[in-house]
Amino acid sequence: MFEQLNTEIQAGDIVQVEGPNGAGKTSLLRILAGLSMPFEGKVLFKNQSITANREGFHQNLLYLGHLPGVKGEMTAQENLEFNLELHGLNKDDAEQTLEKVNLLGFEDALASHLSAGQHRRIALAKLWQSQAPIWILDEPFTAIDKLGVKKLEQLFVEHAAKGGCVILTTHQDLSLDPELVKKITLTYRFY
Amino acid sequence: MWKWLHPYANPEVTYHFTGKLIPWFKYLSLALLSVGLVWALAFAPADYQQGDSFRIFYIHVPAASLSMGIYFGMAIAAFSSLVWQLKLADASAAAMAPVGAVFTAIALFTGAAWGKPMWGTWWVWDARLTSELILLFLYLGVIALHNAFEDKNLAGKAAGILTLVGVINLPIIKYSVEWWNTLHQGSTVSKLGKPSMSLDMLWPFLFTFFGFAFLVAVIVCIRFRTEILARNSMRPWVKSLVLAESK
Amino acid sequence: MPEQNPLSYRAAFNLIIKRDLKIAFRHSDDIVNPLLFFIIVVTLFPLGIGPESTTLARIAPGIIWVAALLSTLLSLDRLFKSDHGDGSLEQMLLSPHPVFILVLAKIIAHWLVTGLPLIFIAPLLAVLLHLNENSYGALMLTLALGTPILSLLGAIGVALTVGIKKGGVLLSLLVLPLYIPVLIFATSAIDTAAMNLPYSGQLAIIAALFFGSLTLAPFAVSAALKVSTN
Amino acid sequence: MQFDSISAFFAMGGYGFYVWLSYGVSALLLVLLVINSKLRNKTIKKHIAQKQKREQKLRQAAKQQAQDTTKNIDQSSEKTHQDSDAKEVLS
Repeated sequence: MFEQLNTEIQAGDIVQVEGPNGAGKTSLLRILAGLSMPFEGKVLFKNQSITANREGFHQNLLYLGHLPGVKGEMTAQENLEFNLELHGLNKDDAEQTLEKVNLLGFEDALASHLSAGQHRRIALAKLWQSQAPIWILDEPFTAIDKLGVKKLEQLFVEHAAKGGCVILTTHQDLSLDPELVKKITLTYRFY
Repeated sequence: MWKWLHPYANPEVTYHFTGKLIPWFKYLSLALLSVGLVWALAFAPADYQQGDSFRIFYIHVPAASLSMGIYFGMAIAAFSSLVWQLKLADASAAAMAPVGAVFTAIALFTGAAWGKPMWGTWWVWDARLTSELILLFLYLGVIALHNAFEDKNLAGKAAGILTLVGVINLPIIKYSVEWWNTLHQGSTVSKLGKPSMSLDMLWPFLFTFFGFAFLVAVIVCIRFRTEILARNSMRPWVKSLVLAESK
Repeated sequence: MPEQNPLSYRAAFNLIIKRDLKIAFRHSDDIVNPLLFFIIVVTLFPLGIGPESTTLARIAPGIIWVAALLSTLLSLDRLFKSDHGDGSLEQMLLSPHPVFILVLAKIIAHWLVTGLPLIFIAPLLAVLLHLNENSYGALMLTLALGTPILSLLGAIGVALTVGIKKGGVLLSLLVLPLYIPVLIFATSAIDTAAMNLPYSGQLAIIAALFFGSLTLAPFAVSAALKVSTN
Repeated sequence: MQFDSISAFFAMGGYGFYVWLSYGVSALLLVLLVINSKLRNKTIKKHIAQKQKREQKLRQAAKQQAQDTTKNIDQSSEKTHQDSDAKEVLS
């Protein structure tokens, strides 16, 4: 896996982590989010180790992994409301937010009846309400259509302009201005 | 505060250091065990009540106390690994678990073989045997959890948590089993207790006890070194060491 | 950017309990199946041992408690498994709340849907087993104090095995030895009650075990979950 | 010596079977444990040596490729192993 990575990510950055399968993109994002422990080295947030100030860091973090974290037993709206509340956000606007991710009419459908793309959109919906400055998104565009991708990219730019930062992996090329996007490239080494 | 530990927290230094310790432990253990076992089998007096079956005592009791001791050692290692993130402590706990399990098995087996002539049956729900059996389950749980994880670092952490939970539970289990045993006394005739030992019984006991203890040290060192190699297989020092040895 | 307003501990606790109960009731066979298992295991014993009432009465406390242990073990799987499988566990671990609060809420929700029904159904089964009349109070009290311990200790085992593919059998190996003290003191309390003797001593020990595991288990579970999601 | 003869020593006052069984099984278990520990040590070393050989082959293949194509794409083969520090500063 990757070795010798030393970067600083600042407010307003959109960072794309690139690399072939198995290079450790997901591992890197999980380490950055504090889910995995790096074998060596550490992650600092505001010059403080993220494990030392876990709650403070997580207040500033929104992470979306491969799995959408949507419960089949709850409706789309209930899922979003729970997610919002868990992160200390207002749940009253959940309905409008669902509309923004094109789930109008599916609010009361049990998530188990919805498709994978719809699950991902439920998970992504909280981006629209998130006030956390750091977004870490692992393949946010999987199962999302072209229009949805455009909307998300627009959202990332707005978020960065407001002083947030976005760290993401994707197999698709971002259609954003290359000036805006920083890249971290991981290479796979067998030895 | 943990500065003095620093050189030993380096895997390479520890690997070579334990390598130097092994021969010392080995010869000490061999000497103590050969003297102790011959003494225990041939020269120690027979117990006036239990006769020569008492000679099982010289392995049963050392094995039983070492099986408990190794578990506590594992718990200390697990604690330091979780609190101070000492990766070597993880490796040492992993090295101790199988050794502890074998000694628990020995204590159980010798207990049963001693019980047969004393109680007339191989197994009696005696307090000490029962808690030894539960200790074996705890060991097997730790070993099984260790084997269930691919990533040995994660395995060490998970097994460490389980060991700590177990060590908190161990006194409670021991107490509850003893209490349960006195409650249902009826069946047991005599317990495998330590009789007031005369000196000519104490000396061979001490010899076998320390002989087994150093044997534990030897085996744990061997396994510990294996664990260190397995966890550091990507390190240059391990590579050159393996290269040098294979030539 | 504005700091967001984190939920208070109690609000986070309530949020998780409400969610877990909602999911449990919509997936109600998860509640019903362990309960049916409990009933079936208990009814198998008279068939295997014979219907003689004195024998049954003698072993009734042990049977009910062992069946309770096994049915708790059976239901433990759903405590973290589905949340781990669909990624919601990650989201919870990444929320700005202390993990032990969330874990405690999940364990209590689990006990409400699996432990509590056992307490209600146990007297019925005690009738089937001809349990001594004096023992009913002790049975209910030991179950009320003891089943939360089973959920708390069991949660440690599930948290350790949730990332492992075939964790089911391993779970029982890890958890059952830890259940032994509860089993010993609970059945002895019931036996003592049958003899019309005071059993407050045993009950006090079970209560101590309960408070001990209530304070320590959530931390062990949080540590174990961090390892399992790594 | 507590025993008058060798046969008395083996008989152990009638408890011979249990005494020798205990000592025998204990010795067997300990010998097995020692053998297992030593074997594990050997297999791990063999494993590491094997892996190293494969790495060497890969490294050579990479070098060959670098020589064949004048463009030196794969620079990573030159890199030596250094301690990693995946350090990331967010602010």
